[in-house]
Amino acid sequence: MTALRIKAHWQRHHFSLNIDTILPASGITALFGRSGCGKSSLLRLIAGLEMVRDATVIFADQPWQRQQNFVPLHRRRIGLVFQQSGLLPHLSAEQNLLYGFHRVQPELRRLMPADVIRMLELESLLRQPLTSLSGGQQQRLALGRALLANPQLLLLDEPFAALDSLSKTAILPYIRTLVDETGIPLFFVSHDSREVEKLADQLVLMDGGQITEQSSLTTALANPNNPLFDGSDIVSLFFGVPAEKDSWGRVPVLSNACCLWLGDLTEPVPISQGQVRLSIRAKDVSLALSPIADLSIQNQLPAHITNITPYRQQFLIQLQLADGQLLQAEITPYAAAQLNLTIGKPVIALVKAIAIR
Amino acid sequence: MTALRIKAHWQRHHFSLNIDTILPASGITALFGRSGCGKSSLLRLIAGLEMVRDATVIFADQPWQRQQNFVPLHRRRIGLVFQQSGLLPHLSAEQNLLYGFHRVQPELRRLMPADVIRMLELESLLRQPLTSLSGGQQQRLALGRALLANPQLLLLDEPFAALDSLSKTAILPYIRTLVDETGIPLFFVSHDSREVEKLADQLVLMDGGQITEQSSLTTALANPNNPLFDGSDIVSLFFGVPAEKDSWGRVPVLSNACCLWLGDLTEPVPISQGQVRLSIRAKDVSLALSPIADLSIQNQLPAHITNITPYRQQFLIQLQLADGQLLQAEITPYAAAQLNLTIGKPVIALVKAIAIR
Amino acid sequence: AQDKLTIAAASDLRFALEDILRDFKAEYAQDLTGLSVQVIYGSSGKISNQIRQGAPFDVFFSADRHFTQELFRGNFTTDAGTVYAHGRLVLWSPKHDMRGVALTELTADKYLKIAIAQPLHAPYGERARQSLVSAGVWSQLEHKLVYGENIAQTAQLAQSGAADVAIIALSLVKNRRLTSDTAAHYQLLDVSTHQPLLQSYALTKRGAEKLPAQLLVRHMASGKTRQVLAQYGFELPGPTHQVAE
Amino acid sequence: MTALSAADWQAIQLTLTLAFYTMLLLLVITTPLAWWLAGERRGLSAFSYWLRTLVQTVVALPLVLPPTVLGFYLLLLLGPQGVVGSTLQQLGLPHLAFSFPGILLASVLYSLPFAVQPLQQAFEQLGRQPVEIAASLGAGPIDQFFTVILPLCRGGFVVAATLSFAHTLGEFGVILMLGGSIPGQTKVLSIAIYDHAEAMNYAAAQQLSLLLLLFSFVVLFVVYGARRKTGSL
Amino acid sequence: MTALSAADWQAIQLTLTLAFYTMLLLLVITTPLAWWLAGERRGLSAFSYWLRTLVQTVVALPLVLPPTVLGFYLLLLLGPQGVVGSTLQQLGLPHLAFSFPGILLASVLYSLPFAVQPLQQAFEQLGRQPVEIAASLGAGPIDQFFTVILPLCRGGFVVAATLSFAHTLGEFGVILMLGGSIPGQTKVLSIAIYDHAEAMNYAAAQQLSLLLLLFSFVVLFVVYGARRKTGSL
Ligand SMILES: Nc1ncnc2c1ncn2[C@@H]1O[C@H](COP(=O)(O)OP(=O)(O)OP(=O)(O)O)[C@@H](O)[C@H]1O
Ligand SMILES: Nc1ncnc2c1ncn2[C@@H]1O[C@H](COP(=O)(O)OP(=O)(O)OP(=O)(O)O)[C@@H](O)[C@H]1O
Ligand SMILES: [Mg+2]
Ligand SMILES: [Mg+2]
Repeated sequence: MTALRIKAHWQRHHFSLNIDTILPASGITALFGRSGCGKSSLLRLIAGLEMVRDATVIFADQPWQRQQNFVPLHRRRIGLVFQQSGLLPHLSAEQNLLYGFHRVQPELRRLMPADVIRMLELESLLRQPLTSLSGGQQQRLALGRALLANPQLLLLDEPFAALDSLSKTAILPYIRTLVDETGIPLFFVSHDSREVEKLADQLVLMDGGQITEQSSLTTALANPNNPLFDGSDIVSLFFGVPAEKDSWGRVPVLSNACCLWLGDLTEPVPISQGQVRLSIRAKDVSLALSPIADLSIQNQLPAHITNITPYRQQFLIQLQLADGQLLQAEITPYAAAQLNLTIGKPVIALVKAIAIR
Repeated sequence: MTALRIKAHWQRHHFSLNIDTILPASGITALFGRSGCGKSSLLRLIAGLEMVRDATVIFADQPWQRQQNFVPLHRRRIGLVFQQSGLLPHLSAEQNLLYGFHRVQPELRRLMPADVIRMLELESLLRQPLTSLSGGQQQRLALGRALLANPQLLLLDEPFAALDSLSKTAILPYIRTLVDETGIPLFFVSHDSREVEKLADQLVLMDGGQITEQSSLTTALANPNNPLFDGSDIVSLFFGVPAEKDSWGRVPVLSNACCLWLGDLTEPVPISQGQVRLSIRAKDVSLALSPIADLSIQNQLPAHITNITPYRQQFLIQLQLADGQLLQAEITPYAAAQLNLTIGKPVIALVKAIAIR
Repeated sequence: AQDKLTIAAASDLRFALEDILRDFKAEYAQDLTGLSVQVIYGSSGKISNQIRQGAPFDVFFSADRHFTQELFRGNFTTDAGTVYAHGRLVLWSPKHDMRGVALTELTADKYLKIAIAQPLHAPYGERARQSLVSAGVWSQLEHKLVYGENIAQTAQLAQSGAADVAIIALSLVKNRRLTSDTAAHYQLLDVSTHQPLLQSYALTKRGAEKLPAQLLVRHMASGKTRQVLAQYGFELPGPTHQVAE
Repeated sequence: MTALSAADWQAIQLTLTLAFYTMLLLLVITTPLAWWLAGERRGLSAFSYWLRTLVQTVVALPLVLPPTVLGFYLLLLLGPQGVVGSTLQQLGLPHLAFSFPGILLASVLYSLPFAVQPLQQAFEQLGRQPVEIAASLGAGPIDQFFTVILPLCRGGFVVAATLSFAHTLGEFGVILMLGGSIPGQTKVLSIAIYDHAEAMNYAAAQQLSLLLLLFSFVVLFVVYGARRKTGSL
Repeated sequence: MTALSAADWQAIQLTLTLAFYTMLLLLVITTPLAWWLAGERRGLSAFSYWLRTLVQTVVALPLVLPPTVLGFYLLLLLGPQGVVGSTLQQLGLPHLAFSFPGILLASVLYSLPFAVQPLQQAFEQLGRQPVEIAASLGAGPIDQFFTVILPLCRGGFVVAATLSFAHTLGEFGVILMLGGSIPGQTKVLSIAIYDHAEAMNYAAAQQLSLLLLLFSFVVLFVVYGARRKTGSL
């Protein structure tokens, strides 16, 4: 697996960025952290936009920066989306879109304008003067431009912030497929934990100029105290292979010993080998002591409790399903007492088919 | 109630904005619509940033624009947050923050720097040079600056897009309280339906340069086909008055004939007269035919079905609670058939205490 | 034969030299086929500066012998200069008839501005100053004076009407282009009131080797030239005499 | 080094005064002019569009004429027989030839493009947003100008001021023609230096030139140094 | 209107050639210079910082000296006895006084600030982002210059080109001193006009001036008109 080696001690005014790490440069990596923690700074360092002294940046055995060695950005072949809209004001929308594409050797062109234009719905923008594009339109254009540069690495700084939810619903799966098919590693910054859950394979957490955690998304989500969940909901992932719809239109997603019924399969983001990844909010999981009839909740999964931890004045119940996958349920202390929950106790986890994303 | 009268036919290049309406200018109004539908254009029109010929803009009996009459922006007393970070690059962070404040007559100053700085966590930014602020820091500063201008109307264009979730959690209730206490009407643009659910009193939907719907948020949310839900979840609102915590830490929220138990009360946004507003995702509501014991779900509310509509391959069940409030449940066709749901049928609506926002 | 002759001349000679050269070319038409003659006018000071810096001038006509002497001292010319005429100063105005007007009368209020050439470096300006001093009116008139860079520009100051009177070279007043009705209304200044304006010319080191330059020297001494000079108001010295150095 | 004569000091003082007033007048005049020239082009009627282009072209023309020629025509215009001069005289005012106001006017005219063009360029690059921000925060036009436009276009103003000041310091031809080298009134430094040089009084010419250079050097060095320290953008 | 003499046409041609080459040379020279001067100030060592300020100041100095004085010193420098002139002669080359290359050099020097300052200002206002964007899309430095910097700073280039071209058209003092008014080599239009005026040949002077004005007007009008049409920013 290609890797991205970064080592830097960088004093930016009052702020210092201290990084010494090897990041996996494959799939999609989310950079997450509070405002001002250094996410954009890290991307600028990787891109070589800042001359940080004595820093080391090595991407897939290409020493981009090491000692006196410094490869300028235009030879690093990085696709960049800036946090603040970065269109070239003197070019038309179309010229902006193709600026990078024209500078790629033809044999390296894997992403073609027609596809990108279709997927990002850029068609109608191309003939408009640049000054007349709305915020979201600008962001889509900048994203398309970075993709068409056919880079060997994508660095996107809050690329979806100005997109409306319909666009996002369309674009995120496209980005996923694109990364899987082209193998271009992608780093993106986001403040939206749902984007991260949907898109990322790895999570890099930053705080105060340092990387505080880097792990696969599954591992990261298993930790309820992960800052990803500050101000948003705890989520567990369920990996499985979808099967045919039944006559009711329900889709069963099968893992070793479990079957999760889904309302439908429009949203889940496919990952490789036919698997899909489903996210289940801990708040959406209810517990019962035995299967319940006459209830609209269809997924009633046998599980046993592996851990009970207090979490934000509630209890977080960690469950192991029959196939070994982890599921988390958030429960009030009252309910936990009522059901008399203890570690090891077998329970039924109730998950609404529709609540699964 | 003060109102904002807008009438304009404005051709911007290929795009035309056609508005002829009276918007309620009180409380918080969300502008929602797909990218490029004209939200920013509408705000610019209201602000008087564009000289649109023959347009009419009247705010609370002040004719800002009518026939030859045109009040320039600086005399409209509008607090504006631009979609693209709009800091004045030659001023320090502190000077930016106070630029508007210094231009307000002392007797009109109701919002004071100290409060805004505390609530938006600006303290540490004030001494930094402007160029060294991160994207989110810039946005908080711009927001604070608009508030401190102590305007008679706030127009915010995607003001929370670059905020991290913790900041958002802190800032949204603050904005709510601020509007309630000062009575400054606020319009904001957002692509995040959760922000809208949390903050807005009214919703203005736009599409293709026109206002397609304007209504109270409750009314808007009752319509499952509301574009607000495109790509996100259907939500019902529950209004009630919170009472004291019980010994388990649960908070009961009481309306006429119902009681909804909450895990705790950190997140809900207070609205006037001690009431709170809770949002309940339709996906979080399960149905049963009779109360169920030994289940972690604590809110088991008697209701009857008022409507059943197919919705995105599922069924949306509209319920009326004992106090007359509307609750919606999203259910798979399979479950609907199993429970044999029909209009008028009494059911038990199950809502996890924790899933209520 | 050399086919190019470059002459640098002081501004006061402008009109006379045109006629002299026309005659010169006609006179030596056979000897000098295809000869092109360039004349560059300027102040004597600037031209002599340029000659010191290697300017490609063959002959230098100075408004004051002083400049040719200095150049000879610096070994830039073949001799200290041949005086071929004396310049004369006139009092002239495009608006007022100056005939019979004495310098002392310039104190009158109708003469608001009086233009002279810059006495610091222009020979005609210095002589004008001397005349005014000897007439005893210099200090009274000083506040009325405006200065031209050279004598030609001084004439322009008056001609534009901005200056009411000017003290300029007779040769300029006598040129064809000055409108006839005002041209005659000048008053000659007495030569005794100022040092003589010794018009002299000299060949530069490069000019000395050129046939046309040598022929021009011969032509300068001819009767025809003396006639032209006289016509333009220059006073002629006795038969060409070398100024002893 | 010989001491400078009283006349030389007078010339120095006069020149500085002239350059200073010229710069000041030019900044005052050209700021609104340049703002108008730099205005939004979009949605302009064909008439306004060409009117602007015309004005912009005319403003640049003083550059093209040789200074002595410009000076000569100004002399014709401002002298007692010129349109302007005679009108002034009818109003009981002095005509402008050979006077300080006259050479001031000439300097302003002559340096006009050096002030307009950098300002216009700065205003064009500024864009609308900063002004919109200021307006949204309650700043009126004057307030906007002093608190936003001026500081943000500082570079343009510095260039405009420097070019017009320095250009006036070095101005020669126009003033020679129109001014008549009257000591204390119109005999500026450049003419004094020229006179010394022509009179082969090289020591004095060199001394004055050096002084001028040194003075300008110090002024410019301070202006540029200070400008860069605070960072003009 | 009397026809212009062959000598006049020669002067016109010479002037245009001179102005054109001056402009071209200046754009080539001043672009990198202005870029360097406009560079990031942050994190610059004190030495680099003052070096830049020094260079910037020196570049502006030609403005300050009266052109005839500048011409005089250039004459001393470039003539056969000057440092430059004598060195050239020792190398078997002609010295530069009274020659076209000489006045070209002088014009370049004299108009240097008019080219540097608008460019520097444009580069400063440009900021880093456009270049960063271009680099991120694979554009190397040359590519960046032609596809991003040049078009985005078009206003600055137009001003620099216009000012230096026009300024050379009207240039007089320096060339008078250094050039010696040699027809076809150094007698430019401004000197020809001056000469005509001194010779009281006002009709010819006026005719040439008008021609110069008209020509400049047309050129500037087209440049400004075209610039505004496409909208430089
Ligand atoms: N140009 C700069 N010069 C000096 N310091 C800077 C500069 N840019 C950013 N900083 C400092 O670096 C810190 C991190 O900034 P950065 O832009 O990397 O944050 P971020 O994580 O991207 O935040 P956000 O989510 O708000 O975009 C900031 O707190 C700021 O003080
Ligand atoms: N300056 C302009 N000149 C001409 N047309 C413009 C201009 N700005 C915007 N438009 C047009 O108006 C339409 C609406 O733009 P607007 O910025 O109002 O959209 P928006 O709803 O704010 O979108 P977003 O959510 O992406 O910010 C765009 O499709 C664009 O074509
Ligand atoms: Mg950032
Ligand atoms: Mg917008």
